[in-house]
Amino acid sequence: MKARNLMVKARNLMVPLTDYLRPESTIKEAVNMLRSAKRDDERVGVKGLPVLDAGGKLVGILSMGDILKAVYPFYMPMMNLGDFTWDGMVESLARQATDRTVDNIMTKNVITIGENDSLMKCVDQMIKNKVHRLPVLDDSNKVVGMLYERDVFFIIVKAMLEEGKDKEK
Amino acid sequence: MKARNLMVKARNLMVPLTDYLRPESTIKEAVNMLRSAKRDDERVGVKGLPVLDAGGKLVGILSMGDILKAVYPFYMPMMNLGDFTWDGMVESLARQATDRTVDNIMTKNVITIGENDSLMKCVDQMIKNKVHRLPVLDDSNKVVGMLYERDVFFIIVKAMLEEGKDKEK
Amino acid sequence: MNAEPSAVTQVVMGAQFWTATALFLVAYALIVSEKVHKTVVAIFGASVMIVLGIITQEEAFHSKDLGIDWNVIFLLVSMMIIINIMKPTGAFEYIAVKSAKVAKGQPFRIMVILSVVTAVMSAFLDNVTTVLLIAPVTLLICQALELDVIPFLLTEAMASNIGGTATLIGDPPNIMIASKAKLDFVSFLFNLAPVIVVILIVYILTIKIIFGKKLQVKDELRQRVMEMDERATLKDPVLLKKSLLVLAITITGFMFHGVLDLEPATVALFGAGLLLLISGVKDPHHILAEAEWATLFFFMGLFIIIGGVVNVGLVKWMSIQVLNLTHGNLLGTSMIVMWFSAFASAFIDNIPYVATMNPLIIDMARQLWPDASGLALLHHPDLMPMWWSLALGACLGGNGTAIGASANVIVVGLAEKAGKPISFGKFMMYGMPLMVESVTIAMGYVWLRYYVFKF
Amino acid sequence: MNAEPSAVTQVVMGAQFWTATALFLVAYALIVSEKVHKTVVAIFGASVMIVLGIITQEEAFHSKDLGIDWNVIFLLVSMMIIINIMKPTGAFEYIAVKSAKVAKGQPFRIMVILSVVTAVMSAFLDNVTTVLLIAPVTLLICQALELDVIPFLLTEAMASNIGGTATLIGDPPNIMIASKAKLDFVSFLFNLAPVIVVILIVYILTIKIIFGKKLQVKDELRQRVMEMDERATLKDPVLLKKSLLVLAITITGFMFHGVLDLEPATVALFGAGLLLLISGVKDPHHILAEAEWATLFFFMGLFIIIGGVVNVGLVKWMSIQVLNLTHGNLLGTSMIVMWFSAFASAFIDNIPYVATMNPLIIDMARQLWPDASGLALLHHPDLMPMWWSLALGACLGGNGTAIGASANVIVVGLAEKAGKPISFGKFMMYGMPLMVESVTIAMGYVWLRYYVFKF
Repeated sequence: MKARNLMVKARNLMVPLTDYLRPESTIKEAVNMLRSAKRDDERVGVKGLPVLDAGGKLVGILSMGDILKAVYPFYMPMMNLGDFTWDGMVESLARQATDRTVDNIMTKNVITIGENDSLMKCVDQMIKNKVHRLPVLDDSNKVVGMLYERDVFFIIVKAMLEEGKDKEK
Repeated sequence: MKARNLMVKARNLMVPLTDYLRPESTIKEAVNMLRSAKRDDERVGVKGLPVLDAGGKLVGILSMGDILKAVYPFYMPMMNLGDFTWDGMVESLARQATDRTVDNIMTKNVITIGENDSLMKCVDQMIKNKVHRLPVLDDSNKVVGMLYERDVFFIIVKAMLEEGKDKEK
Repeated sequence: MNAEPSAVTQVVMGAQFWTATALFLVAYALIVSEKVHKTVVAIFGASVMIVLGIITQEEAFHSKDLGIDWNVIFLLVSMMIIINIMKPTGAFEYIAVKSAKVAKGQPFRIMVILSVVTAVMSAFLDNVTTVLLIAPVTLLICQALELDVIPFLLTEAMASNIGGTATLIGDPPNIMIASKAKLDFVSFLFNLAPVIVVILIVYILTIKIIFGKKLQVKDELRQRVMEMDERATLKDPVLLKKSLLVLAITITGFMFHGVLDLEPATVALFGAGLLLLISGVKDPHHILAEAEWATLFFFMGLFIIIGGVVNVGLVKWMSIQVLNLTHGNLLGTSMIVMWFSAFASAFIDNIPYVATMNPLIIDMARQLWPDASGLALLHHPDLMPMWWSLALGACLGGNGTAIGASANVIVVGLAEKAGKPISFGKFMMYGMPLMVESVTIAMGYVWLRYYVFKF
Repeated sequence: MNAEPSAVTQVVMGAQFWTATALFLVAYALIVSEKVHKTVVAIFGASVMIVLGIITQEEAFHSKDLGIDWNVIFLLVSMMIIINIMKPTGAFEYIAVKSAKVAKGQPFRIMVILSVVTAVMSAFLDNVTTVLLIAPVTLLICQALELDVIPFLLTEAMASNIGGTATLIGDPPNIMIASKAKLDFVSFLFNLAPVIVVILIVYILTIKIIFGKKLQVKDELRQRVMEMDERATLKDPVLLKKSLLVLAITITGFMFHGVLDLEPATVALFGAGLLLLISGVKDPHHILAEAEWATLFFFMGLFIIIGGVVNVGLVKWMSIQVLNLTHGNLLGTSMIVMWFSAFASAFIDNIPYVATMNPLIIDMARQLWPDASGLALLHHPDLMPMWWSLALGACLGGNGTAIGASANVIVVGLAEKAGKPISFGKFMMYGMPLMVESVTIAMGYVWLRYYVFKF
């Protein structure tokens, strides 16, 4: 029972924290970080990183989606305006956004998970809040890792494919 | 002007359609497909694929998130129940879901984009509908490719990083 | 004490009468058929009633007797606001998980405790709200125990309909009856709660016989339930304390509203206003928008449609027919009202049913005691058992079929989502006997209390 | 025709009077301070008024004169329902983009055409709704033209306040005045629309002077606007046709509601019900929940709070003070009402202001013509200019400051989001002179039409 539990808590599945962003970084710096961040041994680049302040406190999370939102005019979702855009609009807005800093565009309301939380709680948080990655906190609310949708997905896939072999693990 | 426009329509940025799912496939088959799908030359595996019926008509889209949702009990989001889950719940639900088919768990309301739509319209659709990939349709509503958030992200990054050099392209 | 047949002549069956009657019947038919959403039918039907001049807008919006009974609407919306603010505190998850743990994870004990909790909560909250608060946790617990969830959902829905009958605010029919008949919270408690306690006890004994033996689980699964930490869900203890305080004030207010000479809706509105104020809600729009507006507009539309048919005399004509049928025998009328209400409510929505019956009973009373008026008429000693029979019949009748009460519709929907559909027949197989059982007890009670012992 | 000072003695300033007055003042102070959301203040304040017995629940919910004016609420909610169903058709995007193209992408022409479109739409829809429909497209067009959006947003907000003044349904103060004074759609159109047309023309000439010269764009940017395909947005032509049909029926209904003897709310409710029915909405809950419930409950609460202070005589006392001040000079009173309303509305919400002024004017009329009652009192020839002065003052006054009207608050919020905040001072620099200009025209109009030419 104990051995099995080891596999299914958030801390067993997370990627330990190595890369993170600072709130005062520019978008350029953040983008470089996202592209070069190590996710695990075989892959390079992630879609989102936590933002920690100088004291190591989690203040936000920045993902590719946030960068898209940074160049997306706030009035667009108020109506159906997608048909009235022009070529080069994205690029021109992107150039205007270059000097913005991370704390300007990050998602401030971060959905997190405790390192001892169950896998289903992680799925619950991801689906309810429509996020694809969760910073994992220890008891003192320090970020110790990141839990990615992809890794939860692989656990599910494993259970599906190796149906019945579960007990041996 | 013409040359520049070539870069900024959905069809210029999309990955041409090579892999797709069938509604009658099992989850197992779908998972294998997701893991082995070619996204572009340098990488392998995607987070979502379109589902086409025998006539080639787009009937849905299946992503990792849908597979998470397939093992996520429908009653969980009705209240705050994440704290009352148990170890092994995800795996046990995953085993129960193995024999479900793609049309059972796919997202049926697919957000798409036309191949001649502007990049901003793509961003608009992605952000408004909270999706990360869009099937690209030609004039006859046939799926000709997939547009990924990551590729839009790179266009934005390019514009940000190479600010001013845009005209030469 | 027979009705005078000559009274029939008072109803003029002109063009307005037939137009209003046709509108009323078409609206009912559409609601029952579910071809068009019932709220749309009610709104459109009501507007046509006003446009055709069958009821004036002034009557529709501002007359309590003919139009929208705002006492009912504000009571409902205020309770919805309180619950919407309270929901995120985790109090309801706490109660349900705690119940399962108190039951030590034993399936039948869980079923009994959750049913009793549902019944008690339903006495103070809307039944649908209660079921939507208890059912998700029930589904989770059954998943943990690897049990069939159907018996649990069924028993909870029925317990909710039984419990809701006990108080003025427990079920919309009671709210409507109280408002029309100007009855207070304590009268409902004093006249209905005793028989509901008996019915609930018998109900639990019955489900013991039906489901008791089938429910067995392994100890390791029970462990899953016992390991749940119900305190983990209480995320916002400050808001929880404020909510409980307001809930306590509101329920105390209900207890004494008759003495304080305040309407129930005033008490509820004060509670809602107070909780909005002290909870520090920044954007009340969401709290207000989350109220069940489709249900509330259904009520509003119905009140106006019924007002129209009252105006043209259809309801009066119907009341005369009932009196002709019963020859003014009050015990007989009372029993007919109860059983007819029970079977009617088992198949049609009890809200339009009671909305129609309320003025019918008042018209009947006018025929019987033409000299009385006001409270003397509404609270005529011989009329009182009629109100209680209507309340008991209309509320308990909901248990008869899968569509008899909103709570049933909800659990049937949940069961289907859970991949275990409950067919109409299956629900009726359990619901109908249980309903007949409870209405029989209620019948005995009304007969003994009001016609034999007369206290 | 002076007021009798002896009438003062009729107001009894007892404990109830001071309690109600204190509640009223605290509620107003909290609303102005914005410390607590105005809707919460209104709901809680209203419930306290009822709990303390200053106004009974029956009066609060069911009396049109003292409590919630359901004619106003149902008119507002019905129009919201119609617009909520219509919004996804893309009709409003079509209108705004088409306007910019008709203007050939020339900035000042766009400004004028969008202002006129906003004014006309505001005459039939809520001003906030109109601004929320036009402003996003305006922001997009200014982005395309690489222009400062501020002048466009400012002129649209003000145009919306001007246009809204023209009709009964254009602005909540008019709806409230019409309902209280029992005035119909055609009277509003006949008495207010002419002067609004003049004010709008002068307004456009003024903004030509202020902004006309600054606005220049390159041809290639204009090309972006000219290449927009306004038809692309019309995604659901069937729903569009149905919506336009219902809108046409509703507006025709407003035109003839006086002749048909139907209240405006009946017309609007019929329109909403019809559109709900023919649009085939499957789940009306979302459409109903999207109505601006925070605003609607603010109205409801306010009506009850004002009912309380009317009940204790505060409003009567105030009306006597006004008459003492003006010595019963009606032209003077009318001008004072207009200018006072304009400056008051520039700084406080015109909805509570008009809610207070309506009974005040009626009380004033009672002092002046103690023998008249009903329509003879409300439509007394000497009283009529007072209603129009109140409407013109309260609606046009909104242009004075950034907080004077909800439409202003919206555009200031949008400008801030766009990274170009409009300070309170900056708004006032444009708004105050334009408001004084428009109220001056209105003053001349009322004086000439009702006191010189008297037609």
